[in-house]
Amino acid sequence: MSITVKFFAGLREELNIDEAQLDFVTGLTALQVWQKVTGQPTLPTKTLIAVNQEYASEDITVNENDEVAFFPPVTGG
Amino acid sequence: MSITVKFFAGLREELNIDEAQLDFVTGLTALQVWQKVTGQPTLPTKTLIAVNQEYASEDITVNENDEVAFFPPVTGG
Amino acid sequence: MAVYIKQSLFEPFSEVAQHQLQLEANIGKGQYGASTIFIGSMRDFNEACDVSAMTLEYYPGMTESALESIANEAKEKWPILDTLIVHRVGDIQPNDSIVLVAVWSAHRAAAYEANRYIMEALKSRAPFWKKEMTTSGGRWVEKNTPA
Amino acid sequence: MAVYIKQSLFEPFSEVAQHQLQLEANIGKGQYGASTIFIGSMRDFNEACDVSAMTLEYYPGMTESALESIANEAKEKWPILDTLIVHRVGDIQPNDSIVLVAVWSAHRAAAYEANRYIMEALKSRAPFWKKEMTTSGGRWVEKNTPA
Repeated sequence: MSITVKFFAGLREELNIDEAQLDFVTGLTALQVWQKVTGQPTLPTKTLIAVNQEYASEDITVNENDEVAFFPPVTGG
Repeated sequence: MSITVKFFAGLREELNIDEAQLDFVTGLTALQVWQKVTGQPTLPTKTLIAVNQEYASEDITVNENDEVAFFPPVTGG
Repeated sequence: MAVYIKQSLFEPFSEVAQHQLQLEANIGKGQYGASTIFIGSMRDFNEACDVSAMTLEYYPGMTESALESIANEAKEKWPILDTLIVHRVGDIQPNDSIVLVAVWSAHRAAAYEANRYIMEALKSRAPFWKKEMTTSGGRWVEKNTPA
Repeated sequence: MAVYIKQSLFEPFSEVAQHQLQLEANIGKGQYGASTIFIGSMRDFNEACDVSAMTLEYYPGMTESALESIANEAKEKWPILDTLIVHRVGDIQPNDSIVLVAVWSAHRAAAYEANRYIMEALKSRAPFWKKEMTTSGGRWVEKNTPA
């Protein structure tokens, strides 16, 4: 029972974390996932969050086995 | 000293004229060119006129050696 | 900037690829970041209204200069690097390509907007006339669809 | 409707031609009257700011589903017959194609508008990140140009 946490692009490089596993706790929000994995109290400005590969806000509650991702503004195309 | 008169598409088929030569007369308008060549007093609704391959109105005065064309609305593309 | 009137079937992708090679030879590679291509082709209306083929008439000389004027207008209105316009004339079968408009620019907005501008101007001003061949004979298309 | 992530150089015209053959096999020839193609490629900024190459990162899984959602939205908003989205990832050289969007429809307005919609949505929502390689190292592109 865990949560997979992913980081991409500049955020991945700054934190030097690609992917982490976090023990699941009931009622955990995306922001709390960020805090637990990075040790930082807030998300950098403009950071985007995806839960199970869909955009979400930092106050969303995550479920066990969810995949939570954090990344900077997208720059494709 | 003459004027070349051209007809295209439906107009060419209705009149059964592809191209005609008309003697040049000073002060001739595009409408008068139409009248002399076709024998009809007015242009069919929506007929377009080009003088020397540029769009023009029926009251434009033509010059010797001009090319005057009459055709229906365009339907390319 | 090029304008071609084609009397027979043309292959739009190879026309664009060929023109792009010339463009790269002229201005260098990596100069454009965006290109847009529009291809209009003949639809097959067989079942709906018996149109089996089409003939496209044009005004040699005026048609080419009208298309060149339209391309020049687009170049004045938007920061574009190059344009290619190809238009088919003569006897056309269903699925044949009729018109190709390609625009190259540094950024996408100009490429999209100039391409659409050229197509709308072509539809309203370039001297081409379509005649549809049906089982009961030919009929001239009376006006263009607005979009 | 297809979405492809390409790890190496792709040739946009052959991608479109190949997809179009499949489309014709599926829905019959002569069904579409309009197609639009957008190609975004890497510009060569060498002289201006020393960018010699680029790396494109993506989020495997989410990127594909974001592109599929965008294509579906376009299909709900406009009467289009098919779409193709191809996006390059990994190491990219100047002049390489980065993105290809193709839309097929009966009439031109839908093909133009849906194509632009897909590109704007892709730029704002699809998880891709560009890192430019300069003589002084790599730098992440901070935000996309609006158009």
